[in-house]
Amino acid sequence: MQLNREQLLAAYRMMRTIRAFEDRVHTEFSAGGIPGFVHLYAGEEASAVGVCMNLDERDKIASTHRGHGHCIAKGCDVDAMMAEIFGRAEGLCGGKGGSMHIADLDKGMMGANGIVGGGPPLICGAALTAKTLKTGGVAVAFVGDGGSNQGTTMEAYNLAKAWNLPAIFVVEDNGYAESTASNWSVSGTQLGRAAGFGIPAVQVDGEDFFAILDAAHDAVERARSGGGPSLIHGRLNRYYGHFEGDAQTYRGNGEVDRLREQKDPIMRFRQRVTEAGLLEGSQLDAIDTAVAAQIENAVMKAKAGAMPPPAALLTDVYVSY
Amino acid sequence: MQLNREQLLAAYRMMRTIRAFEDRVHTEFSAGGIPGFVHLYAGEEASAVGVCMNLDERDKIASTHRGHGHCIAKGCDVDAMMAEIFGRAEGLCGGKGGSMHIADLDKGMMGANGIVGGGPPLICGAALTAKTLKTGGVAVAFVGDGGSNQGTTMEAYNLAKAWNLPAIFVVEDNGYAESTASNWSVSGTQLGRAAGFGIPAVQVDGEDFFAILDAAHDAVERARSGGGPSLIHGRLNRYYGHFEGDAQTYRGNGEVDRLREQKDPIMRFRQRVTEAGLLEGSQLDAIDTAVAAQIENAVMKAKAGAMPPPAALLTDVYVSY
Amino acid sequence: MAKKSFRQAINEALAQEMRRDPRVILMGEDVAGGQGAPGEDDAWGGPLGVTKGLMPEFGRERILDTPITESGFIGAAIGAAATGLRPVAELMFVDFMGVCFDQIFNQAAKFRYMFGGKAVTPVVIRTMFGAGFRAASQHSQCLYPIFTHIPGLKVAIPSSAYEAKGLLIQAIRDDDPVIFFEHKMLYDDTDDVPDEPYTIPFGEANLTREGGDVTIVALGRMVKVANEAADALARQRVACTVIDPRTTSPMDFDTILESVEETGRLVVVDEAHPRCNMAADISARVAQDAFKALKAPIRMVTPPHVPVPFSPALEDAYIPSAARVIEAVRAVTA
Amino acid sequence: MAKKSFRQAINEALAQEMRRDPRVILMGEDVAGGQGAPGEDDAWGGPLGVTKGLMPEFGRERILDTPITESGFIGAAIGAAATGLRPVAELMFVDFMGVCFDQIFNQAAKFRYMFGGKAVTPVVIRTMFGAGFRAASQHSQCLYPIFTHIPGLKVAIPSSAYEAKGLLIQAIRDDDPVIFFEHKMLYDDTDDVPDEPYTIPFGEANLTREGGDVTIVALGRMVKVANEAADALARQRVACTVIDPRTTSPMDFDTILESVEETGRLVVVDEAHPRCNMAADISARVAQDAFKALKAPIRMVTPPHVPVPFSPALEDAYIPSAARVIEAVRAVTA
Ligand SMILES: Cc1ncc(C[n+]2csc(CCOP(=O)(O)OP(=O)(O)O)c2C)c(N)n1
Ligand SMILES: Cc1ncc(C[n+]2csc(CCOP(=O)(O)OP(=O)(O)O)c2C)c(N)n1
Ligand SMILES: [Mg+2]
Ligand SMILES: [Mg+2]
Repeated sequence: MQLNREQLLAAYRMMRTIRAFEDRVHTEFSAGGIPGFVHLYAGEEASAVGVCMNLDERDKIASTHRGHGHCIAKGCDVDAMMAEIFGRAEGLCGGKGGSMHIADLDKGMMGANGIVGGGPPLICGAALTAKTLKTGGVAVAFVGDGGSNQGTTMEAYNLAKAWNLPAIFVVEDNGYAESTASNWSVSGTQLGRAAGFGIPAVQVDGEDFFAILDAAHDAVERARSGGGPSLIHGRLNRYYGHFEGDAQTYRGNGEVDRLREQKDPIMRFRQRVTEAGLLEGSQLDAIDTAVAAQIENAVMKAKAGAMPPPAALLTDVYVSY
Repeated sequence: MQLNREQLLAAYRMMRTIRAFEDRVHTEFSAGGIPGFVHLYAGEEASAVGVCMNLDERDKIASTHRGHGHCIAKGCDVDAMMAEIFGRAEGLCGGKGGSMHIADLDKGMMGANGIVGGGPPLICGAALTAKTLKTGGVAVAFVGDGGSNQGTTMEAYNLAKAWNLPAIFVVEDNGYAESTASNWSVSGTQLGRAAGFGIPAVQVDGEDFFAILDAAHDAVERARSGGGPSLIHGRLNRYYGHFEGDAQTYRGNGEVDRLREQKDPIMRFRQRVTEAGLLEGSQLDAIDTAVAAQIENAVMKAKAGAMPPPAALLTDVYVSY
Repeated sequence: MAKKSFRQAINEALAQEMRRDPRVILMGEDVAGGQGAPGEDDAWGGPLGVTKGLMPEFGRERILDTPITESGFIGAAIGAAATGLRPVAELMFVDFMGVCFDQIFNQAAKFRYMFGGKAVTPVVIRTMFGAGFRAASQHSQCLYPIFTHIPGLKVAIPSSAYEAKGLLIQAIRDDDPVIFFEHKMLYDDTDDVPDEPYTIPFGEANLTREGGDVTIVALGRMVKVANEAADALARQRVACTVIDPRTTSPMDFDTILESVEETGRLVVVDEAHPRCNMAADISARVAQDAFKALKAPIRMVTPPHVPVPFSPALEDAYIPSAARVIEAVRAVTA
Repeated sequence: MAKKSFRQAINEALAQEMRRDPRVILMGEDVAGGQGAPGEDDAWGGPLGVTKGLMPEFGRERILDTPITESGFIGAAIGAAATGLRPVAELMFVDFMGVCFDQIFNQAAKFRYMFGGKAVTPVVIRTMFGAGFRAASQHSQCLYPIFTHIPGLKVAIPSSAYEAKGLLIQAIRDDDPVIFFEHKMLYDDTDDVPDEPYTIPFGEANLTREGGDVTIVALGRMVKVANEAADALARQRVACTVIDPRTTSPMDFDTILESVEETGRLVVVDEAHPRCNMAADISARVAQDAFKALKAPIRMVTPPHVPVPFSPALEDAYIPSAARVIEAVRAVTA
């Protein structure tokens, strides 16, 4: 899939926004300003952005507990996201959801999910809606390596195939589920499993934006043209702990530093597009600066935001109250 | 695996006992004497018996809603089984379980199961016990084609492999889950799925006793020697409806008649052992006669049995009452 | 008005709503049946024939058979509801909730709240419940207290064919997730059921008997049992009000409280397991909000705290009977 | 006696029972942690460090990390229990029950009954519950009413480090399936905890305060809240009995009924969702069996019927507070 200049800039901006967002949430969490459980997506940006560059308003995604990156890639408002994570009334969910339940159905983002394996069945439903109403839309479930072992995920594979749904499963294999290595927890292989369900699948370097972009392009095309579900297995890495506060003692010595240095998907994107003469380094620097300002602004606004009013406790339970 | 004369006679007797048991339950159900949901195993005898001939007291099995055959093959008392299905106090479970919950833990039969997919996780536990206590035992889960789509089953595959358990999954693929064909409901293949989890698997003619016997032999040997889980996919057929009362209109014209004529595992066994001169037809006829009398006797006893006393309603809930 | 069975009433409600609104779809194991099979299509219409005949009219695009994969397809129904369809999913027996409850209670029930009011999830989950079928421990439970416990779910429990049609149409038109409980022993019960579509609002109890001596609250099949008891008691000059809440979430506590204000006596009949059940829920609320009116202890008539037994002898003793309701009423009116 | 935290008390109970009985094993996601990873083994000891240090002592044969596969490993724990081990499985948050409830309520709970008394299933499922951690709707629920509802399960809810150790040892030695609820906000609470193993019998309530004016029943973290309220009320000359049932199944109703016979007043504090919860369960039983003694309406102090919100401002308002308990006591003693 060929991206034009605008698209390349947009992709870079998205990845950079995710990184800056997560780096800043990390800092703010350490400073004590952010409550609850927070799982950061830094390092995995190429996956969310590479996939979502292929999607439009018709399309839906379901995310995981590690949902900020998918949110941003699907177009959610960054200020509202930050406010949500700070538990503010201005938040994307009015402060009721927080990091683990960040969602914007208007953008086709069906939610981060506190339940590992919660998303794949939902995405079968979104795909069914698209198929039934002939919207042309597709639906994507992001799944962790750990989440690939949940029965709900595997049921969704079978169902998507039996119903021939325009569904795509993106297994983001960052090598760990909490502190447990995927090379231990995942018997067999992701591709082997997909094959076991008769689902076309590819493995890609999950830190190579262009590889994911292409894999997702094929899967989306297959889905839109009635060809049924696909699976993409991306190997990638997370830069922070499982959740904020995780000391990551289970990781190898210097593992994260080495990864940041050698595998960073944003750096690799940058290198590739500048070396190929597609974009100028200065253009990208400008984006970095703009994004930094945007995130700074988002944090300032979030902190200045209001706590939800007490009455909000009792609303949004049912449509009637 | 070579069976001696005694073993061959025992195998035949078991298969014949299952068939006669099920045929008679069918008749008694139609006559109105048996309450509730009853799922008959007639036609699938080679699977239960072929597998269980490889097992001994150390070994455990978990069955499905279609559990009578597995019970008999694992050595449960036929009189007590019949009494259970009639809801009598003398029943294997005191009349509290019925057909769908028939069990005898003393025999290593961990229960028929009213929940499709209920057994495979339990069998991981039984296998874990065997492994932890070094009993040398193995654990077998029987799974229907329909049950192979349940997430719990697929979780058990992964867990058994990750923990390297002495577990065996026997997929009894009779072509239907209720009225739904397995060629529609099972995306991909059973062997492909097993491969996806890194589990050694074979497909066998599920109506060929000797084929199952050998496949199970290999799997049991692998399990006992620390080689981890295996899967056996047997294609076979059921002769009665999904449950008693099912008109089976979804089946092909004359399908069951043709199967009974051409594929009957008991007839095939008989033919093979007599043609090979391993057993005499008269020996087998004698077994048929003895089994018929045994079943007749079981039914008479069951019908003459007592209903559980009212006090039984309130016992066996906890160990203390 | 035509006599129709509870089964027919449900079938008719589904058919009429599907005709009215193309976004209504149906899914579940063998809700049509025969998928992929060589013989009859629409071979089953559910294990007890409730949805039979819908597939020929609406086609397989709208009547979807599923693999045995409750998390998968119940989740799919919920995901479809959140994106524009109005699915009716069939969880064959409510006893199977244990393999798919997450999608119901953590996803469907909480979307709206977690997402700050932006989600609408108009899914209906039809499910069979209750004892009496000799179906034993894993196919005979009630479990509606569990669903009633969860904020964000609505729970409807029709007690007759008339209620079944009206409540189901309401459920389908409702924008919140609704769990619709069908007692398997009621399917053959007949009642006057209007041909045209109609709705019964949620949260409005129905008085099936009126009398000043005691208030009896009952749900589902227990409404029949309570009515039977009330009729017998009437002949003995004890006048009962029998209240069928029809939905437990929302729950019309007001009608119950008002009735107890008049009668001063309450008996609750609940087929669910006795701990943390609807009998407790209703009794506690009355003990809190109508205490002054109470002239006698509240009495709860429930099964014992045991799984549902298989043997008919035991199962019959398990299920609350009219005799036990009469005994409870006698105790509080003594 | 040494001061130990609730977390340490649980860790100690596990270690001591594992030393005593080789059949006791532990399993769950990251209960050791680091499986297959290049860095530290036993890297986690559970997400909040409760089981840290057990793996080095007992080895990976007895402390089993699992894939994320709750039906699989909870079912395995149950199957292992039914065949001779005494597993303690960790369901990390009780909110995850929805992906594995079947194995708990249809298998473990019912084996003994369905199989006519021949099964023994000594499994313990440890699980974290409760609000206050800003963990939002899917990681903050109580849900013990659901488990209490199910015949065949036992349910323990320790309210302090002392109770935690004694109840957990009892749970491990108990031959029935036990769901062991650990409130995540109690882990750092300290208490006098004997070094030697001891058990606290199930079904015996604990009186943490005694007073003749009103009976307050509370569970888990709410015992602290109730005690706080009772202390404040004592200063205002209202004498409260505070009862901690410690287990909800079996449930020591007798102690509660006896207390209400004396005080004539009941307030129940329950952090669970308000419908069909323990507050209702207890209140209803008292309205049935101690009605004559009641001098005032029963009052239930619970959260509202909404999911648990994320924002601290909302979550703090959600959780029952001492102020609300005091208000309830004042209302019934007015
Ligand atoms: C059903 C369920 N089980 C367990 C958890 C706890 N948990 C949250 S995230 C996580 C690890 C997920 O690993 P993976 O799917 O690989 O995603 P990653 O964190 O690596 O992005 C676990 C065990 C949960 N939230 N839900
Ligand atoms: C969790 C669950 N879902 C659905 C059912 C209803 N049900 C009972 S048996 C059955 C079909 C099972 O098919 P299969 O596994 O192929 O076994 P077979 O009946 O063919 O032996 C279904 C859907 C159930 N008992 N449990
Ligand atoms: Mg991971
Ligand atoms: Mg089958």
